[in-house]
Amino acid sequence: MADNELILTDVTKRFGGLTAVDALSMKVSSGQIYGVIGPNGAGKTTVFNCITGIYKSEEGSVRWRGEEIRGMTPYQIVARGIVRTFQTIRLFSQMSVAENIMSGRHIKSSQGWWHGICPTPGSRRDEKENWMKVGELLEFFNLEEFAATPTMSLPYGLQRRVEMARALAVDPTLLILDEPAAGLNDNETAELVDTIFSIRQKGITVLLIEHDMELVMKVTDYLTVLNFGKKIAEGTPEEIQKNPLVIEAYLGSEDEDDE
Amino acid sequence: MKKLSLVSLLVFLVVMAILPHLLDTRWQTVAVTFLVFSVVALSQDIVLGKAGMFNMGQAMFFGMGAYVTAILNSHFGWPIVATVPVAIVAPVLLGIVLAAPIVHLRGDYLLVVTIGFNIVFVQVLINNLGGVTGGPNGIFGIDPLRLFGFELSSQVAIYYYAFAVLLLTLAIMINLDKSKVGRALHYLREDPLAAESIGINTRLYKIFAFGLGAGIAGLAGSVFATQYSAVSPEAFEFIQSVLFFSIVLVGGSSIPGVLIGVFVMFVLPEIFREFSTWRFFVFGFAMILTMILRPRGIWPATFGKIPKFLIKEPKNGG
Amino acid sequence: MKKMLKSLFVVCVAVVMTATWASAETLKVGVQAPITGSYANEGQGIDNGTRLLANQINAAGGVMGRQIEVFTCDDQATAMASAICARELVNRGVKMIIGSYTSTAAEAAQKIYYDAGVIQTSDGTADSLTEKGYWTFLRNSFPNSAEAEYAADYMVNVKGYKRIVVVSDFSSYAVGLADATVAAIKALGGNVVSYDKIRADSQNFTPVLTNIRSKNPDVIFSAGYYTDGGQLRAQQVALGINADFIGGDANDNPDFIKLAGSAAKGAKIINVPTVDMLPYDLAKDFINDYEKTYGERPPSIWGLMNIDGMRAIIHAMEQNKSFDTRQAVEYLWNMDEPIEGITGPLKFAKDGNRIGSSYMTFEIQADGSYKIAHQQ
Amino acid sequence: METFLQQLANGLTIGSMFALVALGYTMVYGVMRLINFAHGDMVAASAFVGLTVYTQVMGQASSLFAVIAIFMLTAGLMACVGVILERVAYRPLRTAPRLSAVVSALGASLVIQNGIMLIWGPRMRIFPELVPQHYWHFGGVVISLIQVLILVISLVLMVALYLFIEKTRIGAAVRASSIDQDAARLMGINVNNIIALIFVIGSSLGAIGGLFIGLYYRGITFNMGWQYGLYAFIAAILGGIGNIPGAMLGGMLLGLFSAFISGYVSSTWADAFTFMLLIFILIVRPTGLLGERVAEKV
Repeated sequence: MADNELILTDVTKRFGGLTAVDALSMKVSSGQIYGVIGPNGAGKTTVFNCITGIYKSEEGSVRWRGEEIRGMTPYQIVARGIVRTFQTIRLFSQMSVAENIMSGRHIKSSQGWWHGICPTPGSRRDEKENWMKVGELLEFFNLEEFAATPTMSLPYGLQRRVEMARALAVDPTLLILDEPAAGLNDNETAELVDTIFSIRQKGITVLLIEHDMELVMKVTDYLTVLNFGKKIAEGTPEEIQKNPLVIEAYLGSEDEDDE
Repeated sequence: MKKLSLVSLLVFLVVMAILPHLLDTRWQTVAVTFLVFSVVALSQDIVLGKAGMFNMGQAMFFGMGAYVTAILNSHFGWPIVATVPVAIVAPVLLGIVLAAPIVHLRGDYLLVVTIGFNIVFVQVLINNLGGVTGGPNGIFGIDPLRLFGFELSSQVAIYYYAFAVLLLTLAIMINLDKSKVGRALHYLREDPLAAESIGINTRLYKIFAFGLGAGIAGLAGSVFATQYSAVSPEAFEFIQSVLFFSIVLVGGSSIPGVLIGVFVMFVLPEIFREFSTWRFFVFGFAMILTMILRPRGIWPATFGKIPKFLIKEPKNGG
Repeated sequence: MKKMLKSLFVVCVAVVMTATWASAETLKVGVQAPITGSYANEGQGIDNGTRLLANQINAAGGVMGRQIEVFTCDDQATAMASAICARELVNRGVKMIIGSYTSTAAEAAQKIYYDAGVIQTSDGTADSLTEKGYWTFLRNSFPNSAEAEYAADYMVNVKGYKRIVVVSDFSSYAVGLADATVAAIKALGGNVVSYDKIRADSQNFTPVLTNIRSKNPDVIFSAGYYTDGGQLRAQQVALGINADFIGGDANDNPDFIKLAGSAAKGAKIINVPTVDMLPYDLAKDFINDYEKTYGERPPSIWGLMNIDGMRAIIHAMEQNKSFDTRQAVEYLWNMDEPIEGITGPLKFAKDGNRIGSSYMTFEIQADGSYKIAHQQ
Repeated sequence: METFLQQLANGLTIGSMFALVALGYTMVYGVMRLINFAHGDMVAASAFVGLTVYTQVMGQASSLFAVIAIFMLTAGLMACVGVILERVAYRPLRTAPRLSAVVSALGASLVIQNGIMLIWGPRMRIFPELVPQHYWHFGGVVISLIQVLILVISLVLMVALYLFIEKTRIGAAVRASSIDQDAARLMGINVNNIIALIFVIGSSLGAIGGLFIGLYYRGITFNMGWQYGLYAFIAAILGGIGNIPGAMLGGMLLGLFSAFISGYVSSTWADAFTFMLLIFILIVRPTGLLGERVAEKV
């Protein structure tokens, strides 16, 4: 089996005249918890969109397990074991928590389109197995009592958990989290740290964007720092904390950021 | 609530099963029309209600099924039974071919394009393309359904034929809700980007919804042609598509909602004949009023069709 | 309100009738006509006329002692509604069907009446109506081919037009008339420079007429309905096409003149005589009675032709002393002497066509009145 | 050549009617993101209202003054109807799901169309010849007075509208509301008033289009609104929906397209070709000829 490595080489994405990501290279190794940080507008989410196929970068390459995935559609990339969450939570808001998580089982289900018209014993079994899996995830994320609740009526913190559960339902190899702590209170953030660690325990590589520095320093093994679409530093959290370029970038933007 | 739905479904089925014996022939005809239009409206519900695509051309697939049966029977002498599979498959293929290049369009644009398809379709019928559609008069004298040597030409026999088709459609609808593809349609309606990002090939499922809706509508069309032993273009004008579109949304894109919608739109005017010239005027107001008071329809579709074992009581008793 | 009371009454009667159908022996007559829609006034004319004749016969003791009972079904001039009507009326047990007004609706119902052995008499002019070999069908008007032959003769021999254009919509009536006219013109050695089809109600005919203009026609023959014919004439004049305009019988409507406006003057229309031109006493009496009962004159001669069809069938039944439909039709086929009719003598060929024709050409005057330009 | 020029004149006449009607669609869509399905029926209704104004109010006087008065009265009346329509059928649904507003628009369309039928009857009504039948011959090309009037009045109205939208403060407010309603509200623009204004302008332009249809073709039917509405809507999409010069361009192009298709290819397939053109445009360039690309924010 090929190494579960994600390698970005000189990825560039432009919007009109604006270069949102400029020749970015980075390497996420198997089993890491990898962080991408940077001030607002640094192009972090754009990088994630380029990896997950929502955007196609104009230049460079995105290789996953040695395979070029640049230009693939999002669902093809999910089929290769990469799944993401969104900074602005994108749940299926009218549907229940259990159904939301079940959406992650979509690619794992063995049902064909014809089973939607005529069920077979095999498809019924498959359906049952996938719901069992959803049950496990509900338990893992402590969401059992909300199984039948429409997600739009849940508080923000719970919605974040549902979105992570949905992503994990895919049984991913690489999980991409876009600001998982945004909008969470301290307790919830602490829970999130535990969750991220236990996800890694399952052998899943985690790539995340986060603003909460405390969280980033606590959980990540390795970091890339972006500013204006360019990589300005990379290294372990300890190294990054001492990097003058990073400090300057953050100090320069801190005032505007927190008001 | 769930129990209520189940009970009302059962009552509905029992009433529908004995209904033709309580009616005279005129009302039997109305009842068959109700069944056939219900099937078309439910097929529209798959595309519009479940998958959330603004399709305003469902009458085209309905008409295609009807014309396939009529043409194969009257021009090529096929028995009606043999035309049925073609009346399903041909609209499916047409649905797939037409949907493939357009499903990515934004809601309103999709709506206009499907209206366009419907209008082109009717023009093809009127212009008598290939000399088989019979022009504006359509095709008359379609044979009755013959099955196992019996001629099912009475309205009661056609009623049960149409009823069987409705039951089949309901079975498909209910089964869809409990399958991967049915859920995929719901996901892509709720948020196509999120659906795509969780591994769903939204384009494929959009085309699937079009194909399935077209096939069911085609089957309904075949029944329709058999019932009237005639087809003509004005029955498939895009104004019919507009009605099906409205029925689904006013009804709330749930099965009972759609059936209520069909009843109000097609059966009530038969009961109040004097009212028939006022019919669309009143319906127009009813549509506006329903949308203002109940934007999600009279009987909105409910979600949460999840297995019982997943539903746990809240820990705090609340 | 009156209409509502009337229909309420009809419903009551229908309920009572179905409750006691076994005891009341009546002669059931069905009217299949467009009671609503574009041809509503024509359809209502057929219905009114049938009911008037039925009341007159009933007042005189009925048909061989049986009262006539009339059932009306609205076919909306469409094929599909027509098929439903046919089923419904057959189920009511009618012996004969009066109508429908349009060829399309009559044709869509033909097979159902044939299968049930119910006589159908219609003013539909499409030739196809009598080409299927259904013995149950009796045409009470004259077929398109008769009109086409008259029109071709008028254009080629009487007027000597050298370059003829024929325009038609897609309805079976218009296509039938146009096809037959083109064939008849060619048979007479005439020259059809263009045969165009237009979409009914599409209003904008200038693109087609512009093309026609480039062919320098002497005459434009419009086989379609007055709504399109009037606009064709107006747009023809607006485009400066110096050709005569001749409309088929469906252009014989006051709205043709209104639509064509100042261009109406000089346009010609081919048709059978109008209601006011019928010279027969029978016609004058019936039209007077009609006016007394309904407060208006019959909308057109077509309704009266349908009444003639009904009179012929009842006459045949009385002569046979039997209500058998097959015998009645055979009697009509084999009559030596024609029956006196409202719209002229009634005689039928074995294919169900009415024998004879009485077409003429009218020219529209500046004040909108008709002047007979040519008579057969 | 003669035929070509004549078809050009035909196309421009009908194209300017499409353009006038298309403006109503495009402005409403621009600000409300709603297809106002009732607009076509409003156009049909204006033809009937105009006819009634002529026979009842003007006492069938046919002078130049009478014609102008009919246009003013009808446009004014239809502007009121448009504002009422928006109040009743659209404003309560501004925050509802998009489909609800679409259904409400369809409902309004049915109400207006069948309202016309109930008031004026299902049969065709016929306009008198209010404009003198005067023709000019240029070689073989014939152009009538009414064609010239339609073309000139339409162009003047469209240029006036364009200047109003581009050069005045109120026009700027309309443009701002169409870009972002919330932001416009924050800037102190009363969006409700802007929407009412749009319905006033759209409905009165549509009313003028409807009167042109009545004067030019003279036969009017209660259900003609869908036909003209649909064509006008295609014109709006062709030019880029929400874009005012686009609607004008789209209307003219569509008029020319349908005239040339009817003239040179087949009049019976003209509708089919028009819709194929629409489908082609939407697949190749969904934002229309003058529209701009809109990227979705993720």
